[in-house]
Amino acid sequence: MSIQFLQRTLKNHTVLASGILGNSKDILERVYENGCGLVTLKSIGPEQRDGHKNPTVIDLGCGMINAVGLPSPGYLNMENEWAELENRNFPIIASIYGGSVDEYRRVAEYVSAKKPDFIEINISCPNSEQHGMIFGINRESSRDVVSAVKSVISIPLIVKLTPQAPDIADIAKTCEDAGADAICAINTVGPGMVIDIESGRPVLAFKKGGLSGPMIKPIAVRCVFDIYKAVSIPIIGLGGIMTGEDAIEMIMAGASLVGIGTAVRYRGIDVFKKVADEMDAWLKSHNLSHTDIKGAAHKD
Amino acid sequence: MSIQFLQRTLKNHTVLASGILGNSKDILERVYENGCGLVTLKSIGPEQRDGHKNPTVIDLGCGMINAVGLPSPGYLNMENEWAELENRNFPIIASIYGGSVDEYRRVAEYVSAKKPDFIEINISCPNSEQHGMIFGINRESSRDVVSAVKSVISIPLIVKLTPQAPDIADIAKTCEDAGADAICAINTVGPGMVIDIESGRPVLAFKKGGLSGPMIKPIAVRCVFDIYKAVSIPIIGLGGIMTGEDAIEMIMAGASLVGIGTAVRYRGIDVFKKVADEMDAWLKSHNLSHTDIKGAAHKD
Amino acid sequence: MTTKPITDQKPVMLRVTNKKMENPGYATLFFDFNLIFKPGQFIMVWIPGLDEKPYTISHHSKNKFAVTIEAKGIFSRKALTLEKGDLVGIRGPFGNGFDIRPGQNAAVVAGGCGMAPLATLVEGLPESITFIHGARSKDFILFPDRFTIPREFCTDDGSFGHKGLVTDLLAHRITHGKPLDMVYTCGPEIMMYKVFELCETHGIPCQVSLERYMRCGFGVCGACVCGKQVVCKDGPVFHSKALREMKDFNKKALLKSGKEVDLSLYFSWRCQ
Amino acid sequence: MTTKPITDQKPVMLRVTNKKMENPGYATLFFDFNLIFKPGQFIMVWIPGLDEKPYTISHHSKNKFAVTIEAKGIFSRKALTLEKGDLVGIRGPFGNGFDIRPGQNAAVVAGGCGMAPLATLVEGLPESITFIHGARSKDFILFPDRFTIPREFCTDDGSFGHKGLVTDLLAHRITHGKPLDMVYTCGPEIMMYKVFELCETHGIPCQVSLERYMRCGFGVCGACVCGKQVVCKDGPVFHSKALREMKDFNKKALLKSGKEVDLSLYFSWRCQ
Ligand SMILES: Cc1cc2nc3c(=O)[nH]c(=O)nc-3n(C[C@H](O)[C@H](O)[C@H](O)COP(=O)(O)OP(=O)(O)OC[C@H]3O[C@@H](n4cnc5c(N)ncnc54)[C@H](O)[C@@H]3O)c2cc1C
Ligand SMILES: Cc1cc2nc3c(=O)[nH]c(=O)nc-3n(C[C@H](O)[C@H](O)[C@H](O)COP(=O)(O)OP(=O)(O)OC[C@H]3O[C@@H](n4cnc5c(N)ncnc54)[C@H](O)[C@@H]3O)c2cc1C
Ligand SMILES: Cc1cc2nc3c(=O)[nH]c(=O)nc-3n(C[C@H](O)[C@H](O)[C@H](O)COP(=O)(O)O)c2cc1C
Ligand SMILES: Cc1cc2nc3c(=O)[nH]c(=O)nc-3n(C[C@H](O)[C@H](O)[C@H](O)COP(=O)(O)O)c2cc1C
Ligand code: FES
Ligand code: FES
Repeated sequence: MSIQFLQRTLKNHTVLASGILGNSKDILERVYENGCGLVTLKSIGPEQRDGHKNPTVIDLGCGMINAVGLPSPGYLNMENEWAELENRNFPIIASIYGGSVDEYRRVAEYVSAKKPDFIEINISCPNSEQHGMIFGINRESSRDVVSAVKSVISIPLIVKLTPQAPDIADIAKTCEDAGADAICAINTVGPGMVIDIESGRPVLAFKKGGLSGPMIKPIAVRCVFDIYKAVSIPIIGLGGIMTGEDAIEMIMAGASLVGIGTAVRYRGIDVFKKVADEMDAWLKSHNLSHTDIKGAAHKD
Repeated sequence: MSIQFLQRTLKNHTVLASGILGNSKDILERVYENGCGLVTLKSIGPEQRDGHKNPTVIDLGCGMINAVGLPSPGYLNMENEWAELENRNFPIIASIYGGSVDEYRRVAEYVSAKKPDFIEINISCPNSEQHGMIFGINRESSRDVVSAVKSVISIPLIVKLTPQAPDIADIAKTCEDAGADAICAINTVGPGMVIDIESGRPVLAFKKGGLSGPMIKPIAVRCVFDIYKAVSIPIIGLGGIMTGEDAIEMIMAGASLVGIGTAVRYRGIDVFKKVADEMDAWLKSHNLSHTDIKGAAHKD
Repeated sequence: MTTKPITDQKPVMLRVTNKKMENPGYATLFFDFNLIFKPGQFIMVWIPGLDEKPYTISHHSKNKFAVTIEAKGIFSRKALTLEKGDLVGIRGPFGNGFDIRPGQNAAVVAGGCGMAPLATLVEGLPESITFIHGARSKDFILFPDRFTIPREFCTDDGSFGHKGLVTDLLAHRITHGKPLDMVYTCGPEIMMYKVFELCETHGIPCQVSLERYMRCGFGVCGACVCGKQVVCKDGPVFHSKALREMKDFNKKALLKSGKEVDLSLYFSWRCQ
Repeated sequence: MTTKPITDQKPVMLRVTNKKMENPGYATLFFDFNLIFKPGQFIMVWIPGLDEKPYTISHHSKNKFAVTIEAKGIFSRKALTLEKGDLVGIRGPFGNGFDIRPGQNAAVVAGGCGMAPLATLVEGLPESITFIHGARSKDFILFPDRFTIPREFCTDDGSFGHKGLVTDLLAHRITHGKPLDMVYTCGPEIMMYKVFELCETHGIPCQVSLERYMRCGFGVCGACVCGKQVVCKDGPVFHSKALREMKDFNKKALLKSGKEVDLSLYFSWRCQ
């Protein structure tokens, strides 16, 4: 059984979230072989960037906090990877970020020419001083980035949003109007901070970091629910999905596909297959199809 | 050992969060007898209001989601309680909310005349359509409410903020400039949504609700950290505090007092005594005082 | 769906597996599920799209439990229209339950639907106990044929058993026969108060199961406070000692808004 | 402070209880803590305010463990200045560790500081194993007097033992004596690669412990991927089977930025 998403055929509804493992073709392929329908590359930026010092990723039990700091080889330094990815047998999303509208445009144009299946603009990352989030909390800047990117690319555009926007549905609608083909929600929540009391220091080297995993699921579900009411383009729902039931919940909120990130930690790299199988089993036992449940939580 | 807070003497650093048990003098007294230094009444509104239908409060394992919906007898319908509270032997914060600047002012003026020790304005509650949160995410409206209330009361003013503000430190500074005597941070996070997949319905009757408890602690700590840098008035830090170590973490972020809400569920009504004792034990074993650790996470 | 444990966290959905109309106003809904519980504890019953309310467990066996609901307001009337196969959400159990003492000389005093939480209690008590049950009329006697332990009945209208109050029968029992060592009671609060007074007069320890408006069920929101007690968590069953200090017992209750009112007003408000 | 369990979640702070300078460039830091671990696993060591890096456990007993650190860059040089009483944060252990087979005819091949993870392994292996240890010079031979099992030494400059490479000694051993049934190795990647080649030629199964830049330590961030393998989680110890398919072994590594470079470039970058 395969499914359609923006004119592409995918083997199931699961998506690898950006920033999780997605550092090379080999590992992306392994994720795909482990049941993932669509894999996202780690966000690519305008220049080479190391990201923050460690600790950058800390597990908190019911999720994680991270401030990796958008490390990236820089879009011009990835020729090997693009060459390898040309001969892939799986669909990919190339995630990108920038520090200005112009940078987003430049990176997007270059990356789009490398023919990933989709391009995703991360206008929502909270872990860097200069990059990202500011665009996604504001209507005008979201629109500017989306229009600029849309005008230079030839592949479908996904916009990844932050739950820190005062009204995420409004931002989503703005992006749709500016030409976005799909919405991805949500990026990490917060930011948060964890202080080690023995040393009196924030544990993350960057001090603050985004929250992910089970503890953010209610926020992700609410965001997808709100966005679904506001737009008619498809939504990739993610944030805390661990099981097939979580995925069903996200789809009932209005998601077309479900992204998985942090759950790789808790259920292993084959979490994609597990979630896809659990979804199928649930649907089968309830005699329902994906179409039956999509947006089902919106009925009264 | 007792401590000072805005010219009042408190027996320790723990505060009962608003909306937790604080429905009558008897139960507030019991909370005080169980080790709480300062108790907050459930937020009082401009008129009698039932709040939402059930389910209103659901435990999620690493915290709770709630949309109680600001039930209130209405400030004019509480004569019995005020009469009882007049003869109290413990300090109280009266929390209030309104739907307009004028309502805040009216409720505040009336309540202030009943001589609670402090008044707290809740400009941050996300669980009602007309009330609250909108004031706390916006600089102008926060300022207007704070100035209006400040002008009609004769007791110290605490302003309770929401983490949904795009820049909570900026709001805190605005409130300080408008006359706030202390900041209370944070109210619940989100809102979030939990959908029951069997029925396809949001579990909360109001659909969305605020998150509290351990899962929001990193966000609360970050907010207090940010606010501490921006203001010089004291901060009541709350959100997910369960143990003495959590309280120490919050104080290191910059809090003067620590609020406790959801932990009543996990550790019982005597959580206040437990947390206070654990704090003392920790400080003693580290040969440190409260003053030594306050804001300690801000050193480099 | 029924394999997940039911906890005090988010509701687990169960299908009604059976429904029994006890009389025109009472129905018992059965569920196939192995619930771990103690007599006197309660669960929150969620009808999706409507509301969620606390109910006691009225039947309990290894793989089955039931709630017995009296049609009163919107929620309970709707509950009586549920049919086999309908989905409801359950969370719990909550509260402390009865403190069951091995004593041979206990009395159980039930009023109306207050029979519900006492039923599973009675099933665990020895044959020698005194078992008193009152209702407004014969039709409202819940579980007339359920117990092997003999019951003394009374009705308001005299249509079954003694015409009068359960307290008449209890007073009689106290002065005839072996001294009672415990009285368990559930029913209208005024009735329970009378039972408590009687017990106090005769120095008999007593346990009553209280009812207040509830939201969380686990001692956080404060909706259900009664004096210094949190009914959902410290109760719903209270011993004489707590009752003596509970100045709101049979006097005051909080409305949904948190407003404190006289108990009579409380019950009339709940009509809406 | 030392009573909390150390887990793979947030760092637990421990004080250095002892420090031993092994030579001017290596120090061993001891901690009093009962860490549950398997030889070959690693922990993340956090120096508050500086950085956090992976280190293997070099000593392990019921109530003590140690890490042995070679001064290379900013972090490790700082680590060598830590003193008794200083606080560091530890999380872990992470990774799979060595797959310890009961065979009597194993060889352990250590290069330089690669001795560290092998030390606790050797202590659990039988006397009959072959134990080869190379270093740049005599001073850099780690733990010279620690083991009861005899070691064959070699140094680059001939200042101690054989002048030459560990692979010389291993090749000799392979052609003299009972057939080896397992080779465990840790050291510079080029050395491990040579050991692996030698083992492949002679059909001997082998386990090598790889090193890559790490962030999370638990298989999420992707910093440490090497071909299809996630070094922190699938490794750091890999068997011959995985190594055969690992096209980046001894060839490529990801910089901190995620940029893929030749291994030589990777190690020179890490200077900074
Ligand atoms: C711990 C606990 C256990 C409970 N167990 C049961 C149970 O096993 N079976 C059951 O039927 N109910 C039980 N209840 C009561 C139940 O939760 C509901 O309050 C009841 O079903 C009425 O709900 P409603 O929404 O239909 O009516 P409401 O709208 O709440 O009230 C409707 C009408 O009934 C009257 N009324 C409601 N409750 C009482 C009362 N206790 N005494 C006298 N009049 C009353 C009101 O005055 C009003 O006239 C329990 C309550 C608690 C707190
Ligand atoms: C699983 C694992 C276990 C480890 N266990 C230990 C251990 O027990 N003891 C230990 O000292 N280190 C160990 N390391 C390495 C350690 O994590 C650091 O990388 C090392 O201490 C250097 O860190 P630095 O920040 O000081 O230097 P960097 O700034 O990272 O590098 C400084 C210099 O050292 C060189 N260099 C770094 N690593 C190597 C290497 N592996 N081979 C050759 N040259 C190198 C660089 O080229 C550069 O010249 C381990 C690494 C991993 C992944
Ligand atoms: C370690 C880590 C790194 C991340 N890096 C990125 C990134 O580079 N770009 C991006 O858009 N999102 C990034 N994210 C966010 C995830 O893609 C995802 O939106 C978020 O973690 C919520 O999903 P989850 O709860 O399933 O992890 C990162 C998350 C984590 C945990
Ligand atoms: C059931 C419930 C009701 C609440 N009601 C109020 C309220 O009326 N007014 C208010 O300012 N905050 C209210 N809050 C928020 C708490 O006071 C507190 O800010 C929040 O729960 C975070 O603290 P915690 O994690 O310790 O619970 C409520 C929280 C809960 C869980
Ligand atoms: S129902 Fe919430 S405290 Fe009792
Ligand atoms: S260090 Fe993060 S995946 Fe290995």
